[in-house]
Amino acid sequence: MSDRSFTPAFISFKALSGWLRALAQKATVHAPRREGRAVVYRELGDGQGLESFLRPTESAKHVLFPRSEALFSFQRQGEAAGAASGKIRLQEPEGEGPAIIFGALSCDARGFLSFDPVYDGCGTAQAVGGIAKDPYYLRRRANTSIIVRACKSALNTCFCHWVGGGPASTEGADLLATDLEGGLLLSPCSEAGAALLEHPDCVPALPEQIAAAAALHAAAERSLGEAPPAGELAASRAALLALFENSEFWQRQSAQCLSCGACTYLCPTCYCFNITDESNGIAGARLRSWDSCMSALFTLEASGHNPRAAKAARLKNRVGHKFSYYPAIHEGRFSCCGCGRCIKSCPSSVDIRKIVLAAIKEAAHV
Amino acid sequence: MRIGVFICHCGSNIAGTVDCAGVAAQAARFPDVAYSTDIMYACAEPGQDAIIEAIREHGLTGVVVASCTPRMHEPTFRRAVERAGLNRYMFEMANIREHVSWIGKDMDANTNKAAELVRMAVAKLRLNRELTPKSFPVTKRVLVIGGGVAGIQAALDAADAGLEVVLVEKEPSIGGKMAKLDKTFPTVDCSSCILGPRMVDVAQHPKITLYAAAEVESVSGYVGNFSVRIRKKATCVDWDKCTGCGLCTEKCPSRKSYDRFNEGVGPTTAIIIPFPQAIPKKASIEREFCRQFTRGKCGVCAKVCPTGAIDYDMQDSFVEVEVGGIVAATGYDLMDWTVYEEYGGGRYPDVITSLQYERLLSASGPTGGHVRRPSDGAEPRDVVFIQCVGSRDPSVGRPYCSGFCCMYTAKQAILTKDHIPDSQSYVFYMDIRSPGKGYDEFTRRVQEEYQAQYIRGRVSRIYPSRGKLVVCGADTLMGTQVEVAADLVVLAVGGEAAHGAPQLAEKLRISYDQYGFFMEGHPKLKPVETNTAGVFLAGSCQGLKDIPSSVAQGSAAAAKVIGLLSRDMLESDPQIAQVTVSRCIGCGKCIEVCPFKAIQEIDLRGQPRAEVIETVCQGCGVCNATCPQGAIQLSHFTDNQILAEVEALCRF
Amino acid sequence: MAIEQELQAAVKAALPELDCIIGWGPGPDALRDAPLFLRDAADADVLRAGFFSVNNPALFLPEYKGRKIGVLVKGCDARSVGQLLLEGLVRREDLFVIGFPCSGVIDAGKAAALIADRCEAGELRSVREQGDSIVLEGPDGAFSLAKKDVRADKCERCLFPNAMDADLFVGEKRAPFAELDEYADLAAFEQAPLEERMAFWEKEMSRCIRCYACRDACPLCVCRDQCVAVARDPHWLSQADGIRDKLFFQIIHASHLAGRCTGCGECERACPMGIPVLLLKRALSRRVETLFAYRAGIDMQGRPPLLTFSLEEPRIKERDW
Amino acid sequence: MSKAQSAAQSAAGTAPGKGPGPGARPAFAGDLPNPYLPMPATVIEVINESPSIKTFRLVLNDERAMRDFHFEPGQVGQLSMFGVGESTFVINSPPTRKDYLQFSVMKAGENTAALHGLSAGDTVGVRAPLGNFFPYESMKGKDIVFIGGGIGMAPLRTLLLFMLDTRKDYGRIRLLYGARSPQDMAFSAELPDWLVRGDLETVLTIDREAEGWEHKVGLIPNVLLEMAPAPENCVAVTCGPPIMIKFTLQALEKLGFAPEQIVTTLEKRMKCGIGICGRCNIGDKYVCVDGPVFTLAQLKGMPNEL
Amino acid sequence: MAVMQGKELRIVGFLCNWCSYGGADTAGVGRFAQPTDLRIVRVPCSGRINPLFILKALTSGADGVLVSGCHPRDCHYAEGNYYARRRLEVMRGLLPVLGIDPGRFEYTWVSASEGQRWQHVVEEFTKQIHALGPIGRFPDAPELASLGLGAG
Repeated sequence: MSDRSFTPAFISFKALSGWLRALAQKATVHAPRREGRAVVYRELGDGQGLESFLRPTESAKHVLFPRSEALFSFQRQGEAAGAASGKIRLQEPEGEGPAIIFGALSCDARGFLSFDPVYDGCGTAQAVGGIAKDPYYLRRRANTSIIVRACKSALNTCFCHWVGGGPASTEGADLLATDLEGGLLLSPCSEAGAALLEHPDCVPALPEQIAAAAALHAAAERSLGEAPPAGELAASRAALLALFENSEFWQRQSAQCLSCGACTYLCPTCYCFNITDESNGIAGARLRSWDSCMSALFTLEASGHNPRAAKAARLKNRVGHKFSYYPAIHEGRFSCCGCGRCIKSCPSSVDIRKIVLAAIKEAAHV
Repeated sequence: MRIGVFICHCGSNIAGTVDCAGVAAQAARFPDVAYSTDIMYACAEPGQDAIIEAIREHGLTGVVVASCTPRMHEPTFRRAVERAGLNRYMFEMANIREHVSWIGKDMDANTNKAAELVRMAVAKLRLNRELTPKSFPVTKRVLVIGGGVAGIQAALDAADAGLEVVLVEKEPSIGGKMAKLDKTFPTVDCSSCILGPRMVDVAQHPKITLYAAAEVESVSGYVGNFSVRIRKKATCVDWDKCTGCGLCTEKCPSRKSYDRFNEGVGPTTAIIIPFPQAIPKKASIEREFCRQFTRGKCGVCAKVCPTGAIDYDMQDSFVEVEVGGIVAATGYDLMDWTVYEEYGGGRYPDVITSLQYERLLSASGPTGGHVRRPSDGAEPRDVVFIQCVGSRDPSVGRPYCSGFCCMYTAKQAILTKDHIPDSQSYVFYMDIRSPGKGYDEFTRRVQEEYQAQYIRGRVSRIYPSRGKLVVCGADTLMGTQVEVAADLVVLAVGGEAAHGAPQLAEKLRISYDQYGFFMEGHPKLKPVETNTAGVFLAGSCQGLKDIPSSVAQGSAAAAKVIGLLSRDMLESDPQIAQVTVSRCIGCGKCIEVCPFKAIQEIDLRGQPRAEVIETVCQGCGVCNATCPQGAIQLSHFTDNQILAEVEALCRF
Repeated sequence: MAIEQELQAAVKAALPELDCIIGWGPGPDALRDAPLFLRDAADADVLRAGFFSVNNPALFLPEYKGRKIGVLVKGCDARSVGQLLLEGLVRREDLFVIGFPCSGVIDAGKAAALIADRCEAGELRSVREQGDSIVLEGPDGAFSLAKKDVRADKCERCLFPNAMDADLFVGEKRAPFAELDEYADLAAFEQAPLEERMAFWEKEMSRCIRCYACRDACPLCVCRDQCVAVARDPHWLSQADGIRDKLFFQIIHASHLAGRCTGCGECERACPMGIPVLLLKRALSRRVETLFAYRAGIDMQGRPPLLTFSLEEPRIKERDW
Repeated sequence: MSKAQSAAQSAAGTAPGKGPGPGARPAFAGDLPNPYLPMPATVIEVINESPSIKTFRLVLNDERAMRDFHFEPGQVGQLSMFGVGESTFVINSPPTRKDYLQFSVMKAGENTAALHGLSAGDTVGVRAPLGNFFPYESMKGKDIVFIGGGIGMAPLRTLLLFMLDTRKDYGRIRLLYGARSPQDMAFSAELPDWLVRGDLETVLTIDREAEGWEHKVGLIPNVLLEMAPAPENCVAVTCGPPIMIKFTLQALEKLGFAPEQIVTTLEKRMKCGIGICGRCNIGDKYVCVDGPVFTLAQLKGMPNEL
Repeated sequence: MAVMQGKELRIVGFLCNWCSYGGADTAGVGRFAQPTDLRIVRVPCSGRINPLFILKALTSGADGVLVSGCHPRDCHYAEGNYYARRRLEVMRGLLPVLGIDPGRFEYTWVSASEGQRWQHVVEEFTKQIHALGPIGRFPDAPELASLGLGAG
């Protein structure tokens, strides 16, 4: 982290696509695009259509943590190549080049902060074999710059301010873009972010532009409803443990849950994955693909035993992980960035805010 | 897994159009293949020994043989790998003969195709699991369907071997077509004299239960344990009381009934004993002719019956029998010859069928053995026989040869001369087919000794003229037109599958060909077996044949059943459905679609689950295709195995 | 709304006999109600039933097999209940079915598109029904939309707006909307060249995140935890992020619903990525209707057509080789 | 941020949600070892233990890797069938015997079925060692009671052989091993030796009477109560199917064993084996890194989700 | 496996063991020459064929799929082909909406004795598929396609 303060720049909407295309010369640029009813991140095309603020339906996590990737491929070799006794060659995939996420929401950028300690091996600190780091994630993480676009206003599913974020939070961001009249104010938050501004169309921002942005940030902040006091929310850690065996509570909370994976797959902080092999018998790959703790198969053991067979147990684990277990081993930080996608896109309107608050209340009650 | 691949040359049958060594070389690089070679004749003893040796030498755990169709030699090779210590289901075949080398000449394409078929077989074999058959007890009883000469032979042979036999005959008496014949060729001995005693044996055999006037209603179960429901048709006569005295048939006032036994040559009564030697010799009422039924009153037979056996209210009844094997011997019927307009289409009374002529010749027939033509009862002098009526004639959908007409026509020409010494027989024929023992000599005798005139040619028209029937035809040998003024015309009407044969086949779950004849397991190697285990064929139901062949097949079928039921336990085919209980959701869809009721619902800790009854499952896999989550899988044809074959072809 | 109050009263009356009643209550944003599991009479006060009661409560019934529960149903929900009953997946005696006349439900996506220039759906403060319109309270004041402009497509096609086989029907039954060719959209879609149709699915499925909300929202997807989607035996699909596998799951889903799908559209509504997955199922429903004159959830006498057969199939025209 | 730093920060009571700040991200060095990459190994021997259990002895293909391979008793490894998948098994040969790595595999799912198809000479992949291990240092000088059920004997075998190889460090060592039937008993080739050697007291039991069985008949917890090991200066090490564990723990507590004196190893569905993929957690503990070995005292402090 | 360039297209057949596989054998025994494109997967009964196999083949690179079973009434298992007829007929309705020409899939009934009919069916169907040409593909995941594990 550098203590150096950065100079904000301004880019007009007219010049925006040119700047992004210039960035795309050196890195793969991912930017939101409306497709059908959804807003998805796509690789930058002509850079058009990015003048207006778009709230992506999905998070940007797939840029660093693809929905599926080959951990390695394998190939049997030699005369009787097919035979199980044949020699086998393993090959790791080549890493991609640098990437830029343009138009991430501040919550998306903060989402990666939940990934970082896990994929950096902090979870394995006690393991005797040494700390195991995930090179796939870490390579992309080091290679990716994130341009956050500040939210103009909050939706009623938003709760970033409960968990330490805000519409214009710069945590995890390299550059903060704020929509102004005629263009974007680009405030660098890191060296890497500042470097992105080395383009003739990124002109130094005027003081009034900086002030306007600050005012917009404040307005957006105000559009968020009242958050529960931080101390109260921190009680979730103990509350969720206390309610662990309260099956009636969890059954009530999970009644409407469909056990689908929309919440986990749209979540910027959910990092769980599955590992499966695909092969034609001679060559194949070991794939790492997104998995969801809401799926019954997630914990199903080969013996048939399943510690989380009921959807109530799975919902309990998801909420528990985010608001109790993760904070317990990661400095009290929730594994939730408050983006509200899990609420907004839940086909059955499950609201994690309500569950956490209900748990705190129920535990206090007991 | 360590797979061995053997590419068979089959002499030049495969090697002629497939590069077998090339296929073997390709196969060496297929997944899990540890050994691959080509081989001259895989099925021959040296071939099998080579496979066994390779299994031992290379520690193979699975084998693929690419050769002929698995329908031929799969059992052979399974036994071979078993001899080498492998489970017999750790084996797959690729059919590179019938499906490759024999249907195309392009060496490159064939070689490529053969390699792909091997690749598929390897892909499937990699997912094969060892399977072990289950044993189950058998019911040592056999059902014979049809009481003609083939069925009688089968029943007697099986009963003599100590098996209980249930014989079902749809007519009120056994005897079948042979009972209707006067004499038999080529010995010209009396048909009923040789058949009659066998019929009596059936009646008296302690091991045989005879149900005449009965039909098979339904069949369930499987080899070794069939359940058969038999419909006993209401004869309106209580056969337990009937003594067969015949008083009722004498007194019956309805004398215009159609005489089925006599092929309608003369009328009969409504209550009948079909013929004097009938077994069982019991009366039965033909309701469509009986006045009690057609007019609602009569009751004569009931009045005269000394034992009070008549019961007009009798209903069809049912019996259930359990049997271990089934012999179908349902014979044949004559085709409906009236489609032939050129022969008068049935309008001329003196154009009759050969079977009707048998009845006219028979001493026990309606004319007492005197040949009298139907129109006026006169004794005919010039008799014309026309061959191949409804045989070898694609225009009426009967392209096949009935096989026995040439011989019985010759016999009938001889008998005509015997009955009417001054008569003259003319035989219009296409070819004379007489390949049996003593048969060709017989057809020469009729021409040389009995002066029957054989005219090679088709009859184009028959028309009546002054009390005679003028038969116009061509003599293709002479190249002339021929006209014969005949007193009687006898048509050698061909046979066809017995009416109702397809329906019975469906009950027995056996196949039948496009004409309705039942399909044998293999045309050469399994002539009396069917593709349904435990069901065998005898006589003309499998294809038209003469008496000696029918008898031989009856004995053969009996031998097969005796062999089958000589074992106390049978092994069930383990290629059956299996439920992964942990994945079953108990929705019951598999239970609903199973054609064999082989799946039952069980309770697993309060939850419904499906369970396969191993001995009932026949392995069709309909359940597997129905189960949405694939919790029920057909062993040896699992989803993953079929997907592996598809993917080997399409993706890899 | 009068019906809502009547229903609240009905629910209160029925509740003592029942484990719970499934209906609708307030959702996290204004355009949608959330499923509500009523256990106490007090819960009934927040009960809703109307234009925003989109979720199909039939979905939850198999979970409760063996317990007596009540369920509020729209016409389409009732068809799902009917099909579940027909297949023996729920038992009639376990159910207390409360029907009411449905005048269609909102398609939140349509509404979101219509109001896009004012605000996002998540910024709406409140929404209420007013006759044939809905009145929305946005950040910059109130405005209204015509129901017909934001009604779900399935409602326009719906021929059965009144719940069938209800134990209690509250309100007046209503006639379906103007009849239209139920499959006109499908026919139009099939006018496009084959390559375009393929390209359509390629594009749509590229958004799929494999969350299986489509499956888990389907009231007739009864395999639930045992779905083949992630199974290895049978191994129909890889977990790779490819169009082929993603689309194939939709094919599997459609095939498992052939002759069973009632067209409730929950699969498509549940999809967070807005993929029109109902179309595939409707293609098969149309086929089943043509071949067997069968409509799932309506034909309560017959058997699901793919679980039975007839010797002669008069409507099947086999190819003559 | 280093672990020490973060711990310090945690101790300082950082407010929930306050993170590392703008632009911060973990470092990435290009030569990071890849923890997902298995080491190719060759099967040197396959032992049929029971109809459903086979034991495999493996040697890593890379001679140096094999020579440098270091692990502790109780640690697990992931065995790969390339194209099928990976599953976790304990290394049940002790670190004191390094000619090969031994794994015993019970056929249960796709991967174990594939493993059962292996013959000597075939290639597999190994990711090991993973997880924690038996706290044998703290057991030194104490009496040890091993209680194993079925395939649960595998992890105990490691520690048992390790202790026998370093016998002087421990007091009295007893083994109670039970299985459903004689056929289900794994390591049958070694049992005669275990039964006769003077430095180990072995009791075998099966659930139900079987012909030719000369040892105990009865459920493990009952036989354990009969054996009645004294809890003083003693550690009980147990592993087996959940139902057996449940009653064995009850029996041990009845005998006076404190939770700290009872050690067990857990089984969970695992994928990554390095604490990332997220499925083997019990509360905030990940069985793959914090386990699989836990004392009963530790388990009592965790949510009840076994 | 790759098809022979320019010569063949990929045609997958699913044949029941008792009738149609035997019919294909009969055609072979009779030396009834046929195009070489077809590869036959043997299944016990047409009722075993999950219609999804057909779609799996068509989305995995098969240019055509042919199913053949026993004639109605002749099923070795009595009813399997009746179920098959319904399921295959329904599933065919999905092809047009997916953008797959419905002519790429046919089903028929061929008995074990109908070698000539089998030859005719294979000739006709192969001709039909060649007229349609190679099938369009739905793309595979790059992580599979790059390894040759993609469709086609």
